[in-house]
Amino acid sequence: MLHFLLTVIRRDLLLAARRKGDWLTSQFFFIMVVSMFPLGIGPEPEMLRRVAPGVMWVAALLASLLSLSRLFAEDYRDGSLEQMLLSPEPPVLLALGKALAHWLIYGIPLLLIAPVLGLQFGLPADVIGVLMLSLLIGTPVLSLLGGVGAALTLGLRGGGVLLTLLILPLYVPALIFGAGAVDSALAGLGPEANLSLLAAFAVLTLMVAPWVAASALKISIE
Amino acid sequence: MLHFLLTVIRRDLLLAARRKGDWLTSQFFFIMVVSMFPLGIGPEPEMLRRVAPGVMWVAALLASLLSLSRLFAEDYRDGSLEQMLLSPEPPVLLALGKALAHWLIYGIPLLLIAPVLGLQFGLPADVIGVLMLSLLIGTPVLSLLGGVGAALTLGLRGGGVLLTLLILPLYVPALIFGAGAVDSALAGLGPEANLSLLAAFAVLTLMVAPWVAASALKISIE
Amino acid sequence: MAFSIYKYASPMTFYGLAGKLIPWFAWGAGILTVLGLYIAFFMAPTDFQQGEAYRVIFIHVPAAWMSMFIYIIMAFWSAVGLAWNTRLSFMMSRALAPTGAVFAFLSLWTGALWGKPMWGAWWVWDARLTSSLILFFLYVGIMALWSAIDDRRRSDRAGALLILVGAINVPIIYFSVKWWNTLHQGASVSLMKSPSMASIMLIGMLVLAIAAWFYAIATALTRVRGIILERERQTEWVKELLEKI
Amino acid sequence: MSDTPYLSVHELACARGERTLFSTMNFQLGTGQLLLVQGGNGRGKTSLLRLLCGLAQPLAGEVRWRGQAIGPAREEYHRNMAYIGHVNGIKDDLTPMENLRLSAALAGRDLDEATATQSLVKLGLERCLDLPARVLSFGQRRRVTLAGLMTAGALLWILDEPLTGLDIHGVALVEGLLRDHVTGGGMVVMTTHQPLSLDGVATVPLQVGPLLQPDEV
Amino acid sequence: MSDTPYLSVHELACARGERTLFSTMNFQLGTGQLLLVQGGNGRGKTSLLRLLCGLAQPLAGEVRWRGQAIGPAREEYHRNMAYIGHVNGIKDDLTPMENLRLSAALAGRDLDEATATQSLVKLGLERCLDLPARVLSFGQRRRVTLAGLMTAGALLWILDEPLTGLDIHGVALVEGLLRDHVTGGGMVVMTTHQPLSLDGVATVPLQVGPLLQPDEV
Ligand code: HEM
Ligand SMILES: Nc1ncnc2c1ncn2[C@@H]1O[C@H](COP(=O)(O)OP(=O)(O)OP(=O)(O)O)[C@@H](O)[C@H]1O
Ligand SMILES: Nc1ncnc2c1ncn2[C@@H]1O[C@H](COP(=O)(O)OP(=O)(O)OP(=O)(O)O)[C@@H](O)[C@H]1O
Ligand SMILES: [Mg+2]
Ligand SMILES: [Mg+2]
Repeated sequence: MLHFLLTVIRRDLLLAARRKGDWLTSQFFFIMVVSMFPLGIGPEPEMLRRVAPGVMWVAALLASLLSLSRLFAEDYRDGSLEQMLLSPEPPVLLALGKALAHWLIYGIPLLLIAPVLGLQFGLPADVIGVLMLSLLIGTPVLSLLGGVGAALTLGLRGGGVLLTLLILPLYVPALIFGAGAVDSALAGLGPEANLSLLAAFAVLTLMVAPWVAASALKISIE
Repeated sequence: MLHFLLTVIRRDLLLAARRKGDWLTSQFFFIMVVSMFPLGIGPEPEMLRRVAPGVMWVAALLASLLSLSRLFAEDYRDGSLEQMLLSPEPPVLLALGKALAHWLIYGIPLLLIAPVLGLQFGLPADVIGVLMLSLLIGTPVLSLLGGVGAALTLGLRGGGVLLTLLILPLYVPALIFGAGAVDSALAGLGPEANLSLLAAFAVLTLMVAPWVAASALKISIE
Repeated sequence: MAFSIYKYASPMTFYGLAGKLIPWFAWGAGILTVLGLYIAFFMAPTDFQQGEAYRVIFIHVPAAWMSMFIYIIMAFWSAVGLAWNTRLSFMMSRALAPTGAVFAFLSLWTGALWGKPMWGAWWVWDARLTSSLILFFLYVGIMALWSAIDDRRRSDRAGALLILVGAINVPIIYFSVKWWNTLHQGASVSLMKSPSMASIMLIGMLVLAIAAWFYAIATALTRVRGIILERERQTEWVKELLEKI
Repeated sequence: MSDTPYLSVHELACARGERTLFSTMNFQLGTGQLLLVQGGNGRGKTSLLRLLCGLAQPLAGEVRWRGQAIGPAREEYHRNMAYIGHVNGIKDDLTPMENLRLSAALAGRDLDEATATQSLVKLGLERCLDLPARVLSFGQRRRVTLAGLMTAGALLWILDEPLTGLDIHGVALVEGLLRDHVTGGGMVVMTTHQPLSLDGVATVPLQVGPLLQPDEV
Repeated sequence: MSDTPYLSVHELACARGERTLFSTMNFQLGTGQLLLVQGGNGRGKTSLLRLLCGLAQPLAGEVRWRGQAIGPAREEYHRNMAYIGHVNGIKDDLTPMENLRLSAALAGRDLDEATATQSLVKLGLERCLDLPARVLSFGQRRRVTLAGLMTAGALLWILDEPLTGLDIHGVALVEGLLRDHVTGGGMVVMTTHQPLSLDGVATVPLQVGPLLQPDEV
């Protein structure tokens, strides 16, 4: 059981390591989306500080969406997903493992980049702490829910965008609580309420999403 | 010549029509990205009006990017790109046709949705006019430049994100002039300067991009 | 005569039953709508705060209710379908979705119309409005997913999964006014407390709500008949039926 | 015990789209037997094989492993089964060796380096050990998949046109593998459109779909 | 004029990665001839065929069409040539008929409905005319590609394992097509690992890569 889960994760990490460019570019996407806003919005510091939490969270969400559309797609196309579903281990572990690997590869680096970008937007240090904490709790949610969407849209025409359509609504609570936490920290209020709602949402997702994703995979592969 | 160009365009329109969902969902992506910002940023109308041009332009850019990563990818995978390159007509027409089809499919609808979203953000009517004009001139640029990126990253692992990395910097002028035009209209200044710069950029792109994309295609397919 | 639920769970019998029910619900919906609109526009008094604009409520509230109810019913049918693999339940949730989407859209649209005079803006990003928008997106997403999958089995089951996952949004809409401080009105109709509205207004709203129910049932039944015919066109009874026409 | 019915199929039916590909199919397969699924293009061979694997669900009927439906017996069944489909199921970015190691790890098997190398060499891939699968030729990629089959140590092989793209030596090699596996007490369900010479192997033919009509020949 | 050298190859060399697959290859092909490219898996047959098409550039040497390098003569050459690779080149979302019409339109040819239907029916796809190619079986998809070849009306066919996935009737059909094309004054360059019976066709064999070493047999 645990062995299988770890193997799935290790496998995806290995594959990501082989596609050297890929891994980094997803992070670059994040940086770019965030950096483009000041270009579109204009350079006033006060305004930038105010929009920073929202922009960073939306960018994180888009960056994760973008990479998610490939979560199962390649394995599906080259037949290795089929092979993994034929393993004696339960598919829910497969779905969980893929989502966790996605988080390790695409979520964690966001966490590390976020503070730098936060500084660029003039966020104070304690707010940056809250930002990181909110991303730490929130990004697994993105990977887990995204796994459901990726499994549902597997092999469909236009899967990537359909995925967005299906998953963005489900992401909204994470966005609201996550950006809300940073916002309230910025406004000098405590971020605890929002953070604990976010954490509750994360726990709920962790318990439900892998099962749904596994069923979706089985349905999609038929 | 013209016949070939039209056939390429018709072909892509037909394929888009077959993937019913795909076409619509790309537009929904645009709507959603735009709609998510207020969730992250907070609901104050004055603030939202100020960030609206930037947000809409960035969203248009992302929506086009997302669909661009599939511009040649599917044709490459199923071998039909090879077949098209083996047609007696010059590949530059192929590249041009694909980019134009992309614009017709994904660019034009954005134009039509933009006013509605502009209303949601409380933009006045004349500013919405400028927004549409800027998108009308700007979206072909996105499709043409995106074609270059899509051709360069064809078949590379992680192409979609690499594409972003290559293309976003090229998009920046369009973003600056486009959002700038709307911004100055919003501030009561004339948008003409920005719009004419945008138009010049569009003409330049139209003349150069298809050639580059065609060479990139030939290299990528080897 | 013993009533058997299993009998009516077969598409063939259900097709006939639905055919008999549709006229009743359709006429009911028509009559109640006329009645409700009469109450709304001629009997209900002008509101002392909001003037005439408040009359949007008669459409807004039933539409908002229905958009949520229909989603819950779809979720129910989806769960049944996934659990027992009953063909009819997937057809039911498919037949309901467009109506639900229409009501969701109507609630957004009327809300926006109302917002302009009340809040001075077509749209604000508060929790209820946003979650209602998400509900609409969910409807659209579900229908997009269905139409993107050709294989009927796969499309039914994938759609059902998505519906179930999205069901969490409904309580969020409902309780959003309680959980967050918002511009939007809190619940004024509740089973627990006595209503805080003028009773004629309440009656008008309820009549229109029932009309909306009837309309939803009638359209869903009509659609489900179409779906049954399409899906069972291989079977003998449909072939016979089509020959008769 | 050459006829213990390990794998049995009861009243199986399969439909794709509007078409019923086959119905009321019944057969049994015991150790030491090879089931050769036959039928022209589009008759439903692949569909049948996917039902047998448990990748697809039948319209009616049941596939059983040692008398138990493969749904409940999934774990037991998949531990004893290996499947090769029309697509290879290997990762383009990994070398043949890494591919073998990975599939072994996912199936919970141990695979020592020597065995893996040996089977790759046996399949004529000695020159490609360090190349990513992406650059291999069509036939070489098929050979990597077959090397995976060799190292899987499964009792039941389900093979969908394993000879696609193989040259004559490759075909001879696969014939050898099949012969060894079946005579050693294994079971095979396979399809192919190419002639096979499997002397001494207990071969059970199974025709899928309607027999060819004269105008189709 | 059965030996006008339409297609000729001069001192062609091809390298993939570190390996030189072949060098100083020379041959000529005239009308009414079939060039059968032979060699085991991974010897470079596909690589050669892609060079011949102009899809890849040679390391050294030149491919000529009527005496002119195919670079400058590209338009003329591609008008007279049709290529089938390992992948089918058909769109999954379109029906077989639409696929044919589309490739004709892209090549600037007219294709009337009747001819198209006829060639699809000839390839045994009469039941699949309205299905998207996605749901077709492996062999049926290959047949769609071959129907495209039939309607292309090209002088030179370059075929990379056209028999992949075809059943015996399919193979016989392709043999018939080849025979008709070549005896009718066409040219074919093709590879296959399966035995072909092409009596009465002027077949020129070409071995790619080193001959098999004894230990590889
Ligand atoms: C697009 C904007 C709007 C949306 C999406 C929306 C959504 C909803 C929803 C979902 C409900 C039903 C909730 C429930 O009964 O528990 C509802 C009820 C209601 N809405 Fe709106 N609304 C919008 C705008 C407005 C506006 C502008 C007003 C008036 C100022 C308004 C006043 C009401 C009232 C009075 C109710 C009934 C509450 C009750 O009695 O329970 N809404 N709305
Ligand atoms: N949605 C659908 N509607 C109608 N027919 C379908 C649909 N999906 C699949 N089919 C048909 O079902 C059959 C699937 O056959 P399958 O792939 O099992 O064939 P096969 O025997 O493996 O053929 P091959 O030898 O070519 O691999 C094909 O004839 C295909 O046309
Ligand atoms: N980057 C590379 N480095 C080393 N070798 C490579 C590289 N790319 C390709 N090759 C080798 O070049 C050969 C390509 O062969 P090609 O695809 O032309 O073979 P083929 O004769 O068509 O084989 P098949 O019968 O299997 O289709 C393979 O042996 C492959 O291993
Ligand atoms: Mg098959
Ligand atoms: Mg080859």
